[in-house]
Amino acid sequence: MTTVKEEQTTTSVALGDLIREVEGIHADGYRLVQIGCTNIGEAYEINYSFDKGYRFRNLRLTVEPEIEVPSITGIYWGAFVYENELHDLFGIPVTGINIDFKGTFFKTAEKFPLSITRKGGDRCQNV
Amino acid sequence: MGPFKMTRTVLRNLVRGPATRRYPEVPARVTPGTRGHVAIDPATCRSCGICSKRCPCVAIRLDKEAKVWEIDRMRCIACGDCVESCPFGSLTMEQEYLPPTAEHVVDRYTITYVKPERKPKTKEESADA
Amino acid sequence: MAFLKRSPWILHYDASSCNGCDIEVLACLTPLYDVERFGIINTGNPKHADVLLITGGVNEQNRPVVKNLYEQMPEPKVVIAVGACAATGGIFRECYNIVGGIDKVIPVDVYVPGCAARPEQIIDGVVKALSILEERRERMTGEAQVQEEARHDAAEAGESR
Amino acid sequence: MNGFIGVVLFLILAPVAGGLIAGLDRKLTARMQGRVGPPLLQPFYDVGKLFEKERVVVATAQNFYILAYLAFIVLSGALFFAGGDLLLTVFAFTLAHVFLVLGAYAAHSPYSHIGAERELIQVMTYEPIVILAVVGFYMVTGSFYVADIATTTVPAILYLPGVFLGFAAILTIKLRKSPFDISTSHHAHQEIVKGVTTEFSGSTLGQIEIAHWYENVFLLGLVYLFFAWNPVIGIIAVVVTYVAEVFIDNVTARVRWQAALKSGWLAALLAVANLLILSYMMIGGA
Amino acid sequence: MQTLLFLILFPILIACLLLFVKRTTLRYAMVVLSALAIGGASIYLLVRYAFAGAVYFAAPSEAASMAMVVIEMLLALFIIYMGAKFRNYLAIALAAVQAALIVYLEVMFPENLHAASNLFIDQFSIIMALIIGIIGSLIAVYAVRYMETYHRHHPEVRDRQGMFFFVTFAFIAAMFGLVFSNNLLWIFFFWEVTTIASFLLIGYAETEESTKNAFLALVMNLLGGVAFIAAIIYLVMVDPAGGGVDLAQVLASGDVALILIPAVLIGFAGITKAALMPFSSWLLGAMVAPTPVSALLHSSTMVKAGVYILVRFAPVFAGTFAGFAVGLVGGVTFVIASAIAISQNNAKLVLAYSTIANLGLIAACAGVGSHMLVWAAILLIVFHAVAKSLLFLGTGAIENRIESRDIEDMEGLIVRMPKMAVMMFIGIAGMFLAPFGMLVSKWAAIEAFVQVPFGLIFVAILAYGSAVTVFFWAKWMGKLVTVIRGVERIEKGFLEEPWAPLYIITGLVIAAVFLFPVISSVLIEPYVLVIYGVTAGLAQANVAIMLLMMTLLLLLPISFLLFRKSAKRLPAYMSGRTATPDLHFAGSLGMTREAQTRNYYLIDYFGEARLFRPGAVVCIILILASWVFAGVAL
Amino acid sequence: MPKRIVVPFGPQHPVLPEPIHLDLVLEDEKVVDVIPSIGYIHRGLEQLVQKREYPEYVYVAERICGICSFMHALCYCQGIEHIMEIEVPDRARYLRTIWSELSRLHSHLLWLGLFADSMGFENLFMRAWQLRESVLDISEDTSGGRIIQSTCKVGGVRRDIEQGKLEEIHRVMDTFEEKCRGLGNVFLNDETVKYRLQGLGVISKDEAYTLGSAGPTLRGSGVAIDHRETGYAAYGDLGFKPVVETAGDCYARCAVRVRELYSSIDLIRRAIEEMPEGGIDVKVKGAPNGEYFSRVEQPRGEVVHYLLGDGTKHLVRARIRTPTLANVPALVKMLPGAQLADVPVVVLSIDPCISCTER
Ligand code: SF4
Ligand code: SF4
Ligand code: SF4
Ligand code: SF4
Ligand code: SF4
Ligand code: SF4
Ligand code: SF4
Ligand code: SF4
Repeated sequence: MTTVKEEQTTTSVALGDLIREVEGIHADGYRLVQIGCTNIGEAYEINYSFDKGYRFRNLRLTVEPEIEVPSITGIYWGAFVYENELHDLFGIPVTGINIDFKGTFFKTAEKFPLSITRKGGDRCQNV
Repeated sequence: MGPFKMTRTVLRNLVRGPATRRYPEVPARVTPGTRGHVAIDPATCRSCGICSKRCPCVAIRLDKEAKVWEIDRMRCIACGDCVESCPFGSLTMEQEYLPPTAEHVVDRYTITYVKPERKPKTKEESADA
Repeated sequence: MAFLKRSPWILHYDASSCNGCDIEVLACLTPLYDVERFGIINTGNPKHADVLLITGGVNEQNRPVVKNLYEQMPEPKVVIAVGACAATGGIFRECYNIVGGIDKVIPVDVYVPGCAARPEQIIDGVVKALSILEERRERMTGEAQVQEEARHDAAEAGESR
Repeated sequence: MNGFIGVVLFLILAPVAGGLIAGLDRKLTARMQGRVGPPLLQPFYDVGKLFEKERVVVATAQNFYILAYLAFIVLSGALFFAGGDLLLTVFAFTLAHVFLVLGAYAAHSPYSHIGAERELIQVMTYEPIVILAVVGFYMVTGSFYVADIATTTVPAILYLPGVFLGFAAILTIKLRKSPFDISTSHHAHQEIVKGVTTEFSGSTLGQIEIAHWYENVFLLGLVYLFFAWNPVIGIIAVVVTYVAEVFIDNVTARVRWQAALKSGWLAALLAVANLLILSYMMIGGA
Repeated sequence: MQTLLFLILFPILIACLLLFVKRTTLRYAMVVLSALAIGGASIYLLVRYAFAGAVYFAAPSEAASMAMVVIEMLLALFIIYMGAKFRNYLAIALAAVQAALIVYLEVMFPENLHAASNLFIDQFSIIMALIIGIIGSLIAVYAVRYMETYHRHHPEVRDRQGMFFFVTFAFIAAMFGLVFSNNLLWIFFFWEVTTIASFLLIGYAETEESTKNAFLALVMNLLGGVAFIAAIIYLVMVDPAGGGVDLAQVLASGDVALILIPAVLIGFAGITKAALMPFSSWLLGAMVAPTPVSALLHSSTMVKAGVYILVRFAPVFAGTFAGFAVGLVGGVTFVIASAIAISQNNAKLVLAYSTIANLGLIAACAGVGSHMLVWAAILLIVFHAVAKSLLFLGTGAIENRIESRDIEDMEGLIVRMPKMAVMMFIGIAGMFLAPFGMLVSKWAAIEAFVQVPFGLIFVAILAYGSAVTVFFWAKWMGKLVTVIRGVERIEKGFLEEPWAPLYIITGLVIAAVFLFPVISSVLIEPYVLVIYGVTAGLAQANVAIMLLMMTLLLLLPISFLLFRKSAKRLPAYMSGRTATPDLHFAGSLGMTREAQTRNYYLIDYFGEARLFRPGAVVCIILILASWVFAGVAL
Repeated sequence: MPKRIVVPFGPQHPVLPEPIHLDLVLEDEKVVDVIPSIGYIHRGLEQLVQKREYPEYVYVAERICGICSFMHALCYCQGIEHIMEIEVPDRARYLRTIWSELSRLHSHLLWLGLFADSMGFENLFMRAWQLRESVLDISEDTSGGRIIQSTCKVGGVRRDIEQGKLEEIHRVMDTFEEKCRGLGNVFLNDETVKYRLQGLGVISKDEAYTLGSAGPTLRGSGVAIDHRETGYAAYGDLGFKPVVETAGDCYARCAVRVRELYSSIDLIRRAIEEMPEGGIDVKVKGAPNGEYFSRVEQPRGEVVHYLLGDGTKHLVRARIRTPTLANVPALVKMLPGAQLADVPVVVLSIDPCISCTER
C-alpha cells in the first residue's frame, strides 16, 4: 500500500493580489517549484507552485488572453525561466522579467504554439 | 596510490586486457526479452487495425481493402505496444536488430488470412515497394 | 590509396533527440564498443570530420545549425541519421516544432533504425557509410581536375573584384 | 659527415618513427582504458586520409604558416640530429611554434584564437625549462653541441635529476597530453574544441600531424641526451619516459592554464636549484 | 678628428638653422640633406677608423671646457626657472645641488680637470656613432612628415616645430659628443644636455600630463647627474690613476677597488638614464611625446647613453660584487619589464617596456662584465636600436592612419596596410625570433653567463625573461597577421607613402642579420680584444646555420603563391551558430553579437600594479647593495 | 570595460552532449557574463496528449528523455493512477523501485563520465561508462531495452523479473558496488580532480533554496530535499535518507552523486530482498478526470508532471517541469567568475539535461 507523505493544496488568486500572495509565500519560507500554464479553452490557468517540507501549495491565476501578468522575478529570481516560457509558448505577456529573452527562449516553428488563438493548426506529418 | 587515484584502474586494465566486446566478430549481445523488431504473421492477421490504432508512432498502416499491412521500420520505436495489443497473436517482437539502410524503407506484407471455412493460401511476402 | 575507409572521423550532433540515441553514440566510444578499433575518432569539429552522425528529428532552431555543420565539413563526407527520430521524426513526428527527419534538411546517406539505436547498429551504420564515402572520394578525385579549374577561375574572379 | 648522415636519417626515419610512436601511444592509451584501440598504423591512415580530403580554409594565408611551422620543426630536428648547437636548435624550435600560432591567428576564428593564446602560454611555460636543460648539459659536458653531449661519458642524469624531472613535466605539454593539454589535444572533448588546430583541415592538418611526429622524435632525442653515456640505458629511459607520459595522461584531469604555467615555472625553479647545486659542487671541486 | 668635430658641431648648426625654418618643404629638404651628411660622415668614420683601434685626440680644451661650464650654469638656471614656473621644487633642488657641485669642482680642483686627450674614437664609439648617425637622422627625417600630420590630428597643441627640430638635432649632437669624449667632464656635459633635451621633447605637447612626465624624466635624470658629478669629484679627490678625468686612464687604472666607487656612481647615473628599475617610470611617461621622440629616446639616443656608459665601465665591474649587483638590477629589470609588457595593450607602452627590458639585459651583461658579455651587450645595443626604431616609427605611421595605438586595433593590418604590416612583422621578428639579431645576442649572453661564477642566476633570469618575451611579441604579431573580412585597404603605393625611412630601416633589420658576422669581427671583436686580451664570437657553423635559416625565412613567402588558388573558403567555426564572415553571430536574447578575438593580457598575473612595485623595491635594494659592496671592496 | 571578448559557446560543442548556446563574455579567460540561449531540443511533446490516448502517452513520456526514461514514465503513471484512484500491486511498486534505481545508477555513471570528460580526464570517462554498461545489461535483461526500458504502464508494470534474475542482480550488485567505490574514490580523492572542482561554482544554501534548485544541485548546497522521502513506489517501505553535502561547489555536487550511487545499490538490494509475491498490474478502465501534480525524484532532482484530465481518453494538459529547468537560474549565477576552462565543468555540474528541460 503506497502512502505518499505529501499534501497538495490549490488556492485561486486574483491578478491584483498575485504579487502580495507570492510575497507572503516567500516570507513563509517556501521555494518556487514551477510556474505552469494550462489552456482551458477561453482562458489560461496559470499555476504557481511552491513547496516547503513536501507541503505543496498552488496559487491559481486565471487570465484571459492578452492580459498582462506581472513578473514575480522580483521575489523569486529564478522564475524567469518559467515566465519566458509562458510568453513564448502561450503568448502571455509577462511584464518586468529580470532576464527577458523577448521571445527567443523557445524558438518555435509557429508563434505561441500552445495559445488559445493558435494559428498554425496541426501540421500534417503523416505522409 | 599517491595523488593519482586512477593508478589502480590503469594497472588493472593493463593486466586484465580490454573489456571490449568485439563486435562484429562477436555477435551483438541479445537477451530473450530484447525488443528488436516487430514481425507479423500475415497468415493470422485479421486486419482488425488495433495495432495501427495503438501504435504511438503511427508506424503501422493497414489497408483492409488491398489486404496490405505496412510497417515503417524507420518510424517504429520498438515499444511493443502493437504486439501486446494484437488480439490474435499475429505480431511478435523479435530480438534481432534491424540493419541500417541507405534508403528509407517501408516493409509491406500482403495479408493472407482467409476466413477459417476456406483453406488458407500459400504464404507470400514481398518487401519493399 | 583509400585511407578514408580506415580513418573515418565523426562529428556527432544532437538535433533535438531525447538523448537516448546520443548516449548510445557516445557509448560506442567507450571500452565495451570502442569504435577506435576502426580508426573512428569523435572529432567534435566539423572541419575535421568525415562522417556526420545526427540524432533527433531537427527542430526549428536546429535547422540552420545542422545546415551550417554540414557545410563546414570538407568533402568527401557522409551523413548518418541515427535513430527513428533522425530518420523520420519517430515518435515526435507530429510535434509542432519538429521538421521530421534529417533528410528534410540535408541529404542523408545512411539511416540507422531503432529507438534507441544500439551501439552495434551505429557501428554497422558507419561501416555502411564507408563504402559510400569511398565512392565519393573516387568521384571527387576524378572531378578534381575540373573542380580545381572552376574554383581557380572563381577565386580569380573574386580576387579581382 | 656524421652530422650529414644524422640529418638524412632524421628526415627519412623521423616521420616513420614518429607515426609508429603515435600508433603505439594510442594503442597503449586504449589498453590503459580497457579498450582494444586502433591498429598500430592508424596514425598513417589518418594522415593519408587527411591528404585525400578537400582543402578548406578560412583565410588562404593560414596554410602558409603551417608550412613554415613544418619547415622549422624539421629544421630544428635536423640541427639536433646533425649534432649542432643545442641552444640554436631550441630557438629554431620556438620559431616553429610561433608560426603555428600565427597560422591559428590568421584564421581569425574564436576558437583557434583562444587556442593560439593558450599555445603561447604553453610556449611561455616550457621555454625556461628547455633553456635551463640546455645549460645543464653544457655545465655537465662543457659543450653546447649535441654531437659532444651525445658522445659524452658523463652520466648527465646523475648531475641533472631536477632538470630531468622538470623537463619530463613539461613534456606533457609538448606531447599534448593531460594535465597540460590546454591549447589543443588529441581528443575532442575540450572546452576550446580543437584549439589551435580548429580551423585547419585536410592536408594542412596532415602537415601539423607530421610536424608533430618530427617534434616527438626530436623531444625524445632530448630525453635521450640525459642518458647518452650509455646507449642501452638511454633507449630504455626514453621508452620508460614515454610510457610514463602516457600513464600520466591517463591518470590526471586537465588543469587550467594558470596551473600549467605555475607548474612549468616551478619545474624550471627546480631545475635552477639543481643547476645551482651543481655549479656549487663544480666550483668546490675545482 | 675633423669628422668627429663635424659630427658634434654640424648638427648644432643645423639645429640653429631649423629654429627659424617655418615651411615644411624647406625643413624637409634641410633635414634630409643634413641626415645624408651626418649619416655619410658616420659611415666615413667607420671606413676611416674601423681598423685603427682606439685613437685619441687632444682637442682644444680650455675654451671648450669654459663654454661647457657656462652652458651648464645656464641650463641649471633654465631648470630652476621651469621648476619655479611649474612648482616642481625637487627639480630646482637637484639642479641647484648639481650646479653647486660643479662650481665646487671647478673651484677646488681646477688643476685636476684635464684629460690628456679630450676626444677619442674606437670601435665601440664607431658603432654608437653609426647608430646615432644613421638611425637618429632617419628618425629626424621621418619626424618632419610625422609632425606635420601630428599637428593636423592635434590642433590643440601649439605648433613649436622650430623648437622641436632644434632640440632634436641638439640631441643628436650631444649624443655624438658623449660617445666621442674621453674627458669625463665633457661626458657629463653632454649627458646633461641630453637630459634637458629629453625634458623639452617630452613636454612638447604642453598638456598637464606631458609637463608632469617631462619633469619626472628631468628629476630622475638629474638624480643620476648628481651621482655622476659626485663620481667625478671623488675621482678628482682621490685621483687613483693620476689621470684625473681622462676616461681611458681611469678605466686602465690598476686599482680596481678605488675606481669601483666612481664606477658604481656613474653606473647609477647609467641606471637612471637607461630607465632601469626603479627609474623606469620616466621612460614610460615619455610616451606622451610625439612618436619620433619615443623612437629617438628608445633606440638611438638617451637610454643608449645610459647603457653606453655602463658598457664602458664593464671592465671595472667585471668580477666584483658591486658589478654583480648592478648586473642584477639589469637582470631583474629585464624579467619584470618583460612580464609587465604582457599586460599592456598600448603599442607604445609595450615597446617601452620591451626597451626597458632590453636595456636591463644590456646592463646585466655590462655589470657582470666578462669579455663575452661585453661582446653580447654591444650586439644587443646594435640590434635593439635597429629593430626598435623600426617598431616605433611603424607604430607612429599606423597611428597616423588608424588613429589608435592600441594593439587590438591593429587587428588585420595585413589586410588593411599590408606593407606596413610586413615591416612591423619584420621589426617584431627582429626583437625575439631566431635568426634575428636580438635573439642571437640573447643566445650569446646565455652562453656567456654560464661561464661566469654565479652566472646561473642570470641564465635563469634570461630563461624566464625570454619565455615571457615570446608571449607578448608573438601575440602582437598574431594581431597583425589576422585576416579579417569586410575592411578597406587604407594604404597607398610604395612611392606615395612618406615611408622612406621605414623602408631603409626594415632593410637594415634584415641586413643586420647578414652583416652580423662582419659587424662582429670588424668592430666588436677587436674592441673586446683590446680591453680583455681575449675575444668572443660565434662559431662559424652556427653563423652559417643562421644565415640558412634567414634565407629559408625569406624564401618561404614564395610558397605563398602555391596556396593562392587551391582551397575552398569557409567561414570560421562558430559552434554551429549561424554567423557572418565578419564573425557576427546570432547571440542570446535575440541580439546580434560579434565574436571578438582579443589577445590575453593576464593583468591579474602580469599587471603593472602587481609587478612594478616589487621589482622597484628589489632594484633599490640591489643598487644600495652595489654601493655597499663598492664601499666594502675599498 | 575595454578588455572583453564574446565567444559563442555551443550549440554544437564537443563538451556539450546536448545543444545549448551560451554567449560567453570573457576577460582573458575569466567569464564575466554569460547569457544562455536554449530551445534546440524543444519539440513540443506536451502537445502530443491531444493525439495520443493517455495509456499510449506513456511511450511519449518515456522519450522525454532517454536517460531517466523510466522515471518520466513512472511519474506520469503515478499521476494518472492518483487521479483515477488505482491501487498498484505491491510487486509492481517494488519492481518500479528497482528500475528507478537502476536508471539512477545509469544516469549518475553517465554523468560522472561526462563530468570527467569535461575536466579532460578521458580515462575516468571511459571507466565510468564501462561500469555503466553493467547497469545497461541488467536493464536489457529485465526490460528488453538498454536505454528505454518501457516497462512502466498505467496500473502497474509490463514485465516481471523472475526470481532467478533477481538473485543474479543481487549478486552483481555486490561486485558492482566495489567497482563503484573505486570509481568514487577517484572522483572524491584524486588531486587533479579536486583541484578542478573544489571552490568552483559555489551556490550557498539559501541561494540554492530560493532559486528553486533541485536534486544534487540543491543537496550539494546542504538542503535535504529528496522526493523519495515522501515514500512513493516502494520507498516508503524501504526507508530512505537523502544524501547531503554542504560545500555547494562542483565538488559537493559530484560527491552527492557519487554517494547516491552507493545508496541506490543498497536500495536495489533491499528491494530484491523484500520483494513481495503477486501480480504486476491491474486492469485499467475508464479515463482520468481530475488533476494532480505528480512528483518523483529523478537523478537530477524532482520532476513534476501536472496532469489534467476531463474524463476523455485524451488529457487536457500534461505539463512537465523537469529538474534542469529549475537548475538553470542557479547555473546562470554560478558561471560568472569562473575560467573558460571551467565553463563545461560548471555547466555539467548541474547535470543539465536539455532534452527534458525543453520537452
Ligand atoms: S495527414 Fe494526419 S495530421 Fe495531417 S491532416 Fe491528415 S490526419 Fe491530420
Ligand atoms: S477482430 Fe475484434 S476488434 Fe477487430 S473487428 Fe473483429 S471483433 Fe472487432
Ligand atoms: S513496436 Fe511500437 S512503434 Fe513499433 S510498430 Fe509496434 S506499436 Fe508501433
Ligand atoms: S496485426 Fe494484429 S492487431 Fe494488427 S491488424 Fe493484424 S490482427 Fe490486428
Ligand atoms: S512530431 Fe515526429 S518528428 Fe516531431 S518530435 Fe514528434 S515524433 Fe519527432
Ligand atoms: S530514436 Fe528514440 S531514443 Fe533515439 S532520439 Fe529518438 S526517441 Fe530518443
Ligand atoms: S531528463 Fe530528467 S526527467 Fe528526463 S530522464 Fe533525464 S533526469 Fe529524467
Ligand atoms: S535531464 Fe532531461 S535530457 Fe537529461 S537525461 Fe534527464 S530527461 Fe534526459
